[in-house]
Amino acid sequence: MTDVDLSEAEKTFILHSMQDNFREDGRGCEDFRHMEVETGLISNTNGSARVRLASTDILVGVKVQLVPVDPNKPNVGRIEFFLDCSANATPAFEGRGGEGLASEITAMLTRAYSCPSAIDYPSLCVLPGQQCWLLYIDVLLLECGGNLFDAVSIAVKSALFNLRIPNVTMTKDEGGIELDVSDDPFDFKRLDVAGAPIIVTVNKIGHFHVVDASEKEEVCSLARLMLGITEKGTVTAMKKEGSGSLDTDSISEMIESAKKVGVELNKCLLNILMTEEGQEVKPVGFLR
Amino acid sequence: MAGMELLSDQGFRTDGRKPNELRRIRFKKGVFKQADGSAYLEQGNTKVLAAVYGPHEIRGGKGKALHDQLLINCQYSMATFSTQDRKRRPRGDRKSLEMTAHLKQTFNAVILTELYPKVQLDIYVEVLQSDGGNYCASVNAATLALIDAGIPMKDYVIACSGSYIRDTPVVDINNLEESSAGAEIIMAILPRCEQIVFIEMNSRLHEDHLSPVMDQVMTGCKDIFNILNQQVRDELCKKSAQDRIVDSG
Amino acid sequence: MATSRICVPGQRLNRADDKHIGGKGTYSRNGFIYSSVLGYWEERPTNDNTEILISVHTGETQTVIPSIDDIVTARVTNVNPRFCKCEILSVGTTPLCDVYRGLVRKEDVRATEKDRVEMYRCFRPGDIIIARVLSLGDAQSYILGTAENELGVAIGMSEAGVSMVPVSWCKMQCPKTLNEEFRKVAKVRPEYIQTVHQG
Amino acid sequence: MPTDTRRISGPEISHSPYDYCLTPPIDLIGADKKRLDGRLPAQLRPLFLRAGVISQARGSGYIEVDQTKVICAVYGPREVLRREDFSLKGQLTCDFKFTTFSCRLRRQHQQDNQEKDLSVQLLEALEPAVCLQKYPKSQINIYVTVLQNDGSALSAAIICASLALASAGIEMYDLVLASSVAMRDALTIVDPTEREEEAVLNKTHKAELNAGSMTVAFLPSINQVSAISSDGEILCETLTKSMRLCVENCLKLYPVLQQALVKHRLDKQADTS
Repeated sequence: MTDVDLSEAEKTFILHSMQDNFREDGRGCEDFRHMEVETGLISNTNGSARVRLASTDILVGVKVQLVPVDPNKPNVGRIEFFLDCSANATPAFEGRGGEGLASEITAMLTRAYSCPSAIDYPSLCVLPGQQCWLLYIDVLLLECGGNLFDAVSIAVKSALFNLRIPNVTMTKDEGGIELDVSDDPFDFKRLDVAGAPIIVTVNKIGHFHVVDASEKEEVCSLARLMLGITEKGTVTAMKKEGSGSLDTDSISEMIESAKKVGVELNKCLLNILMTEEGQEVKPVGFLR
Repeated sequence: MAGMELLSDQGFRTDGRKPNELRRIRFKKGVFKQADGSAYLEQGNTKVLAAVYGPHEIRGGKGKALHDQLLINCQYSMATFSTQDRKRRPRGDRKSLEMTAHLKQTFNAVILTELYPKVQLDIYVEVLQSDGGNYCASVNAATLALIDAGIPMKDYVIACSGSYIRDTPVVDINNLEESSAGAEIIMAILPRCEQIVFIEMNSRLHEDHLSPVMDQVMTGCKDIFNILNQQVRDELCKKSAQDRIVDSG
Repeated sequence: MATSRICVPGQRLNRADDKHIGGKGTYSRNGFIYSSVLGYWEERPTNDNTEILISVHTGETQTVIPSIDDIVTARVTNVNPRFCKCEILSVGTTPLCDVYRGLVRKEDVRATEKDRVEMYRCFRPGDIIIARVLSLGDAQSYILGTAENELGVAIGMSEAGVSMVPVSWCKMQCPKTLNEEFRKVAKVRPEYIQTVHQG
Repeated sequence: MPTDTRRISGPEISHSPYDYCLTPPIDLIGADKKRLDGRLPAQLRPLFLRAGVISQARGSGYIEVDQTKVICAVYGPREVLRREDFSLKGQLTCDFKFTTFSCRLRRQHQQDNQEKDLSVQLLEALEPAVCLQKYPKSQINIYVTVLQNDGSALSAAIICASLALASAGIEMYDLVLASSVAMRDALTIVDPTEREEEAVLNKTHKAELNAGSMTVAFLPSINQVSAISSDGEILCETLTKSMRLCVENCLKLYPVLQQALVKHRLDKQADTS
């Protein structure tokens, strides 16, 4: 992560105010910061979204490509995550500086999306046993202001919601079956993202379990639990991070709190995406 | 591109522009809080983000420091989804390394480097969507980011591209025009003193045609300059007016 | 019984009250003393017989790393007018499993006339020196000092390649050529010599 | 690109023949309430532990959980050589590698994404247990190699690494134990084998909510969980229940690890005297 140096006094300040149930910005433990979601900004992609959570800025582009199926799973499509930490976020990411963080986030995303109900994998299969869609989900990290995992997962889900997969027509040829990808921009199908998880990170700061930690709060927290939560409240992946350890009771409390927040977040996000879609507004992107 | 006329008989280009017409330019300075200066710029469908960090202490090895001037460090990278076909790597390939070197040269010529000896300035450019003229958009965005960061410069650096299609010089070419034969000329200039800091041409062009194209590109650069300068000034006026209200209030 | 005295990391050893204090190889948490290494449990009264010191001995060479105020033995590798670089070979009497880089700065060589120190008249590459760790230093090396009578060059090689004999606090003589060379000579403590011989 | 026309170029990508034999969905427990290898759902596999198997390393450990075999070496504390990696606090590095022949499908020599992820998880599990502040400016390197993988490789690796760290004489707050479970619907099986792990992740019908696996690393004397991770879609309640089950199983393994260490200590003493 980016360098945030906090003195012991500053850490103590955050910890003490947490005891009085005040976070540095006045939020409660289960409150998120202000978030902006926008979809369809990059016309070169099949689906794109930008999420700005306080100063965390994430841009996701999804491109689809026809590839041969994985022989082990002949009836489903595939997805692949790639995350690039742009040096715009911090000079520490220059060159290969952000690769460690990038691989951590992609690993978590891959795990969260690896369960079969995350997205409608069978619908991504074009010709069973032969061709399927491969979704390249490319994430660009433009600015870090804490809670990257959650913001990235929200952006990914929004981009998948925005995804427009061109329709494919199949014609039987003497050589086999010929696939013809439609180049009409209005001839497409959408992807069902109802089951897609959102990662919720619960930080343990002092004795409190805090979601959507700012960068400063992240420095104060010794251990955090990340969970991929679906709209139904199921957990698709879990991981503990940080140098500290947790007792079993607080883990179960953290899971509960993540579930509560995650379900709510999923609902809100889908609502917002639906309304945005209905309004047919032109994306403003970075010009705002 | 058979069957596709880059310049129609009526004198219009594929995207409906006239030969000497620029694409729409929109930009915003200061899009990021953490960077010392940042800017977002759209030139038609080419979208670029630039961030400037510094001047700060030399990072990694004092050996790189220049004893009498500022060290300018650039990184050009393209989002993997920015191009029509997905890119495998955002940076590190030959083309982006070349672009990084070009940017470095360009800004070395315009920043008053002797004011900051032994320190470093980072210019990071990220192409979000590419539709021709990546270098030009990058230079223009970085110039705005430098202005946002308050780095002393001799002048704006403005870059623009041009080509020669059907006996007509055209300006600010898009991806389609870039990729379908024809020569491409890229120039970065200091618009007020009309100095060229960077020029590149690829493919073949008859000597006689060179100067009309260069003139056209030069005009393009100046047009871009006027657009950028106007908005930068307006914003500054607005801001200082606000500050005055705050001060007096 | 030997087995019962072996303890593993995290094993609770005793209550940490005013009678018992934790020593080497232990840590205390929530009012208890726990073992932090695999080794033998030992309880010994402290010198004034008021408390019992509980420690865990690994029984073999401890895993040591240099820490502030340790006396270390080091080999000089590089000398220049401002400082000399060396490799720390052992801490106290325990040899290190891996060498650590150390640095003796010019002003830390001796306690008096610091500004008149000439590094080449104090250390030469290949010398074995005894020094004290002054600070953990930077990313590169530990900062060592020899500003005590007992610290400085313990074994110096002459130009003829022979181990020299100290003749004064600032000179050593080569037994072969009888040449005298300048060194910051350590007055090695007798007990230290003994342990070196044993090792 | 110039191509050699005289040579018949093979296909660009090749697949193992095992890729094409689709594994039919298996039942985790048969009619006799027993698992494929004859265990009961809550039955752990026999465990073999030994410390001090690699003489060059400062500390080492070997673990066998039936067919899962893992070896681990610990080096250090040693000086951090690269300036960029410097930190005043001690550092722990973990390197998790499956040998090329350890799994059903051949693994590459280079660390792949899964192995990188497992390295990070291993580090997460061990870091809270090591007294890193006692090793300023130094680095402790842990290398874990899975010789054969038959499920629960991560938990075996954690136990093995904790054994190796303790045998290296590294100061630790506590030993680390680990245990895995796999779930499908209402059924929970402990210490899953590779086939069982795979079976729960390839769930057959969408309606199932519970299908996944989970690994917990536990510090027994501090009574804290140092790492927890899960895969697959699981209900929150099941997650909490499985976590407690894992902790219980960890405690069952605690005496085994203690004994292995005591034995190692005694063996060493016998060697020196």
